[in-house]
Amino acid sequence: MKTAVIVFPGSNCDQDMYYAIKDGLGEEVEYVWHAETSLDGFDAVMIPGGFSYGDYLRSGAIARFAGIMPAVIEAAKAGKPVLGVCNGFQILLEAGLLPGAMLKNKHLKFICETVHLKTENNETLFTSLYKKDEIIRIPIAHGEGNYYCDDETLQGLRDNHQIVFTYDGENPNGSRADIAGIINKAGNVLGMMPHPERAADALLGSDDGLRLFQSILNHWRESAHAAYTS
Amino acid sequence: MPLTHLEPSPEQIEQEKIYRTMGLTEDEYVEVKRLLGRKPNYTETGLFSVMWSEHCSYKTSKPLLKQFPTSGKRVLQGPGEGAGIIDIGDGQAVVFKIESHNHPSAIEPYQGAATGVGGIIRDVFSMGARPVALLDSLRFGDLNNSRVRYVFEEVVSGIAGYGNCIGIPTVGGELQFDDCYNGNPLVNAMCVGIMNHEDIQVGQARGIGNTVMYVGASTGRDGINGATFASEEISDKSDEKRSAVQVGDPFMEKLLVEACLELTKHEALVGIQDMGAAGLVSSASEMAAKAGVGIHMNLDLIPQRETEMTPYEMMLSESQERMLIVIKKGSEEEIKAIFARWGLHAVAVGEVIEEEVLRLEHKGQIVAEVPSDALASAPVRHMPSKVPAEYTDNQAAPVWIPVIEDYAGTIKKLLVQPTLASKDWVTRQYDYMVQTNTVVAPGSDAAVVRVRGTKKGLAMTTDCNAKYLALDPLVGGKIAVAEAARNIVCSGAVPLGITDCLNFGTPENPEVFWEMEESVKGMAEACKVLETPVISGNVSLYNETDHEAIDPTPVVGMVGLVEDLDRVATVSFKNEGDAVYVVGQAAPEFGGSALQIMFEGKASGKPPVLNLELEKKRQSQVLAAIQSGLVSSAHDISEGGLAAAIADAVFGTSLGADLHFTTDPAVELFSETQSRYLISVPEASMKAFESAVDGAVLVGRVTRNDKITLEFASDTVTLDRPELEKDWRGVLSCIMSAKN
Amino acid sequence: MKKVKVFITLKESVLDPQGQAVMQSLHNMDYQNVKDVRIGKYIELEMEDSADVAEQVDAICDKLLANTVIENYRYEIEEEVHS
Amino acid sequence: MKKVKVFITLKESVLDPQGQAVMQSLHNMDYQNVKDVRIGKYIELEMEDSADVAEQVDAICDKLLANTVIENYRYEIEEEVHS
Ligand SMILES: Nc1ncnc2c1ncn2[C@@H]1O[C@H](COP(=O)(O)OP(=O)(O)O)[C@@H](O)[C@H]1O
Ligand SMILES: [Mg+2]
Repeated sequence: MKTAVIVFPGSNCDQDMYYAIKDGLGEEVEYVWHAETSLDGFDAVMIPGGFSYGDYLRSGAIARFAGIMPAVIEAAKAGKPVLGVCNGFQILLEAGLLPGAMLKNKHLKFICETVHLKTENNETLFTSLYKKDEIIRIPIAHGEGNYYCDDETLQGLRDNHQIVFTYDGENPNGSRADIAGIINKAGNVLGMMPHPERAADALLGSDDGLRLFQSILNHWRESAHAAYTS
Repeated sequence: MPLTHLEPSPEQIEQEKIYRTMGLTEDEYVEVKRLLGRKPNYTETGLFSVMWSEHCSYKTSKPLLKQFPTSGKRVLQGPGEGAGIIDIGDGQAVVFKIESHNHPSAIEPYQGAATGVGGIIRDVFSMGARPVALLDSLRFGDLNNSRVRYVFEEVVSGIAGYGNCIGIPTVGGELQFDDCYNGNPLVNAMCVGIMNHEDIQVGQARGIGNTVMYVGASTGRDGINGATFASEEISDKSDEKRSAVQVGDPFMEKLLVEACLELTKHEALVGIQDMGAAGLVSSASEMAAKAGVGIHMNLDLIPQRETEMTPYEMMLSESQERMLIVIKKGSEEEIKAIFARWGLHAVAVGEVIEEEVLRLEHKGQIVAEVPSDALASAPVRHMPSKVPAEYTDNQAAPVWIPVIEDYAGTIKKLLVQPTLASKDWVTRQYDYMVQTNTVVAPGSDAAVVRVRGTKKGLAMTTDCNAKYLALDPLVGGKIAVAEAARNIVCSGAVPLGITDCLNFGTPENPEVFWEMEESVKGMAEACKVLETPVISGNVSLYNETDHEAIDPTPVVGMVGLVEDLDRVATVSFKNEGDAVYVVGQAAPEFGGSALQIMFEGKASGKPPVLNLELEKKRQSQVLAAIQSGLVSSAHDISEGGLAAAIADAVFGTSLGADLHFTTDPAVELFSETQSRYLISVPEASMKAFESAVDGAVLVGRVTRNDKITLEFASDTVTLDRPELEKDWRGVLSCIMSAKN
Repeated sequence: MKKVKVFITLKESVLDPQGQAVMQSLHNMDYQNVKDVRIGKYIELEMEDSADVAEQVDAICDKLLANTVIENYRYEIEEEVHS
Repeated sequence: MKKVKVFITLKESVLDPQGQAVMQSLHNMDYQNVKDVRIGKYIELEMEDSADVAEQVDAICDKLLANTVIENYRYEIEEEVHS
C-alpha cells in the first residue's frame, strides 16, 4: 500500500503521520506537496494535523484552496481511503467532504492530553480492528475541535452510522453529541480530532492508534485481492 | 519631506547631548568619536546606542561571565554564536540556548511571550539544527492581583500560540509565583535542536564580494524604542508609529525554519544569523566583525512594510521572523528558488567588502559608515559592588525551626501553594507531543525527547530557586546548577552542559551587582565540579517593580543524554511492593524553604548547605543505578521537601505508600536539605541498589491503595491520595477561572 | 480604490463560547446590565475599482472569509478617500 | 435595550499576519485586485438602557474588549428595536 501524506505550508504533524505509516505500519509512504495536482499511484491519502497557513482566519479555510485539493476530492470520490486528522479534519469540513464545522473549544483554550475514545462504529475500513464500543487511548491537541452541525445533519450522521468515535468520559471541547470523528456516507473519508499517529508507538505512551492504520492496510489487501480474483 | 532631514545634525547631537537620551553615556560618546575620528550622525549614534546597550553588548556582565567554564570534550561550539553545540555521538549534536523576554512580556504579555519563543527558535535553527523542543521558565507575582493573572494567562497563551503553531513541542519549564515579580514577570524561553556535525553553520560574512541577502518578513517600525528616539522635531508623527509592539507570526517562522534548513544543505551558504534584538545592525555588524570584513548594504532594497522608513528605523527595527544570510556570489537565483518554494522572498541587499566597515547606503547617499568591530566592542563597565545589609542579617539570624501540630493539614496546605501546585493548567495548553518524540512529558523531573532513529534521548530541564539566591546568591547559584543536574540524572541521563539566563535588577545598584557576582561565582563553581560547561546564555538586567529589584533569578537550562531509552526513569511509583528509599539524610534546613515561605510569608536565614563533592558522587551513583535498570522511579527532593516528593510519586497513579521513619517528622518531611532523592526499587534489585548507592535508607513500600501512611515515633500521618491530588491539580485552574 | 468592510457573525443558532466568556467576565466586573455578547470578525479589504466589486466581495466571502455553515456575513463598500 | 456594535482593529503600524495570509490566499485565488486586508473583531453587545451607556462601553472596551497596546476600537450605539 502506498500512502500520500499531504504537506501544506504550516502542516506540522506531517512527519508524525509519515513515521506512523513507515515505522509503525511498515508500509510505503510519501510526502505530497500542496502545490502538486495529482495523487495518481497512491492507495490512501492522509491529511495531517498542524496549522495550515497558520490557521489564520479559520482552521482549514485557506488550505481548502490549495492546488492538491481537487485531487484529494477526486481520490475521495474514487473510493480511496482519505483520513484527515485534527487540522486535516478541519480541512475536510471546509472542503465539504464531511458535513459540519468546527468552533473554538468550549473553554477557549488549546488543550493537549490523552483522552479516551469510544469506537461507535467498527464496521468501517478505518476501524475494523477495533471492537464495537471499545475504549481506546488517543492524544488530542487542538484549540478548535468543538464540532458543530445542525440537528438535521446530526440525525443524518446517526441514521447512517457516520459517527465513528466519541469522547468517553468528559468531553474536552464541547463537540456536539461528544463527536470525536465522523465518516462520509460512502465510508471512505474519515475526519477525527484525536491523533492516531501519536499513538502508534508504545514508547510514547499508547499504541492504540496503530490498529487504525492496520485496518486501512487490511482493507487495501482485501480489495486488492478481490480485484485480482475478480 | 523625508524624515531624515528632520534628524538632528552631528553638532546638535553633541551640543544638546542627544546621545544621552539615546542611551550612550558621556564616556561612551567620547569613545564613539574616537573610534570614528569624527562626530557620529544621527543614524550612527543610534547604531552605537543599541549595540552598546547592555542587552546587546553585555558590557556590565562580561567580566563576570568569564568565570564560567565553557569548554569540555563534547563541546563543539561554546558561547558567542546563536546557540551552543554539544556532541551526542554518532555524528550528531544537540544545540540549545535560553533567552529572556521579560520586558516585552510586561507590556504586551501575549506578543511578548510569543516573540520570545520565536526569537529563541531562530537562534537554534540558524546554527543548522532542527528545533525539537521548547521549555519555558516563568515567574509571576501574586495571583490575587488581577493584572498578574492577566499577564500569566496571556503569557501562557502566547507561548502556546507560537509553539503549537510552529509545531515544536513545549516539553518542560518552571512556574513560580512571588511578590517580587508583581510588576516584572520573568519569561525565559529555551529551545533545543538536533543536528549533524557537518551541517554546523556560523554567523560569519566571509568571502569578499559575496552577497548579503535578507530573508523572511518585511521590516516595519516594530519595537523601536521610544526612549532612544531623540528630538521633539520628529515626534510630530504620531506616537503610534514609534514603539509599535512586535507581533509574532509563527506561520512565517515555520516556513522560515523549513527554508533555512534546506538552505543549510546548500553549498552556496556562507553564513547565517537571525535578526534578533537590534535587528539589522546587530546581525550585519556581528557577521562582518566575526569574519574580519565589512558589509556594504543598500537600505533601499530592504523589504519594508511601512512607508518612508528612515535608515535609523530600518537598522533598529525589531520586526520578527527575519534572517540575514551571506551566500557565494552568483548563486542568488538558486537561493531565491529555495525560499520561493516556501512562499518567501530572499532579497540581495548588499555585499561583503574588504574594508572593515559597515557602510549603509540610502537614496544614493552613504548615511552611515562605522568600523564593523567598533559596534561589537562596547567599553566594558566595571561596576562597584557592596554586600547588602540583609545578607549579613540573614547570615547572623538564628536557625528557624517550624512548629507543626497538624502534619497532614500542613502537607495539604503546602501542596496547594501555587508554586508547588500541579502545572497542568499550563502544560495542557502546550502541544508537548507534536513531532512524536516525547518519551517523558511535562510532570516529571526532566522531559525526555527521543533522538529519532537511535536508542538515545535528550533529557532537559530548567531550574532556579530564587529564594535561596535571595538569602545567599553564592550558595543559591550552586544549588540552581546542582538541582538542574539532579533532575537530569533522575531521568536517567548524563548532564551534558547548561545554558543560563541571568535575570537581575539594576546593576548600577552595588547590592544588585554583588548578587550578580556571587551568583555567577556559585554557578561557575558548580559547573566545574559537575562538569557541565556553559555553552550559551543570556543576561536580563533592570528587572524591578517600584524600584525594588526582583530576587536574583539566574535560570539554569540543562540538557542531558540518555544512552538507552529503555532505561529512562520518571518520578512516578510503578509497582505495588517496590521498596522505597530515601537517599541522603535531612538536616534542619528551612531557610528559603517552601514551608518557611508558607508560614512566615518570607524567606530568612541561610539556604540549605550544598556540598558539591557529595552532590557529584550521589549523582553518579544514582545515575549508574538507573542506567543498570535497578530502579522503578527516581525523584529529587527539592522545594517542599520529602512531603512534596512523595505526593509527586503517587499522583497520577493508583498507588499509595506505606513509609516508616525514625527521624524528626518536621525535618524529614519539609526540610530542603540538598542532594537527596526518593527512589523506588523492585524487590529483586534491592541488594544491588543498596550497594550501588551510598546513604540509601529503606523507608517502606509502594502499596496498591489510595493511602499515604507516614509513620514516625511520635505521630502517624495518613493522607488520602485522591483527595490530596484533586486539590493539588485544581488550584491553578480554580484561581484562573475565578477571573476579574 | 474601494474600501470594503466585511462583518462576519456567528449564526444565531450557533453557541458562541467566546461571547459567553466575555459576558461572564463583564458580569464579574459588575456590568450586570450587559445581556448578551456575540463575537465576530471585522475585515477591511482594499480593492482596486472594477465594475463587479460587489459580486467579487460576495464570492470572496462565500468561499473564503465566512464559513456559511456557521456564519453570516454582510459588507459595506466605500469609496476610498486618498490622503 | 441598546445594541452596541464594537469594531476592534489593529493599530496601523502593527503587523497583521492574519490579514497577510488571507491576502496571499486571495491572490492565489486570482483576486489580484485586493491590495490590502486587515482583520479585526466585531463585537455586538446588548445592554440595558442607562444614562451612561457610552461611558460604560468606553470602559468595557478599554478594560476588556480591546488590547489598547496594539488595538484601536470604535463603537456605535443603537436603539434596539424589539420584534
Ligand atoms: N511553565 C512550564 N512549562 C512547561 N512545563 C512546566 C512548566 N512549569 C512546570 N512544568 C513542568 O512541571 C513539572 C514540575 O515542575 P517543577 O516542580 O518545577 O519540577 P522540579 O522541582 O523537579 O524542577 C516539570 O516536569 C516541569 O517541566
Ligand atoms: Mg525535580
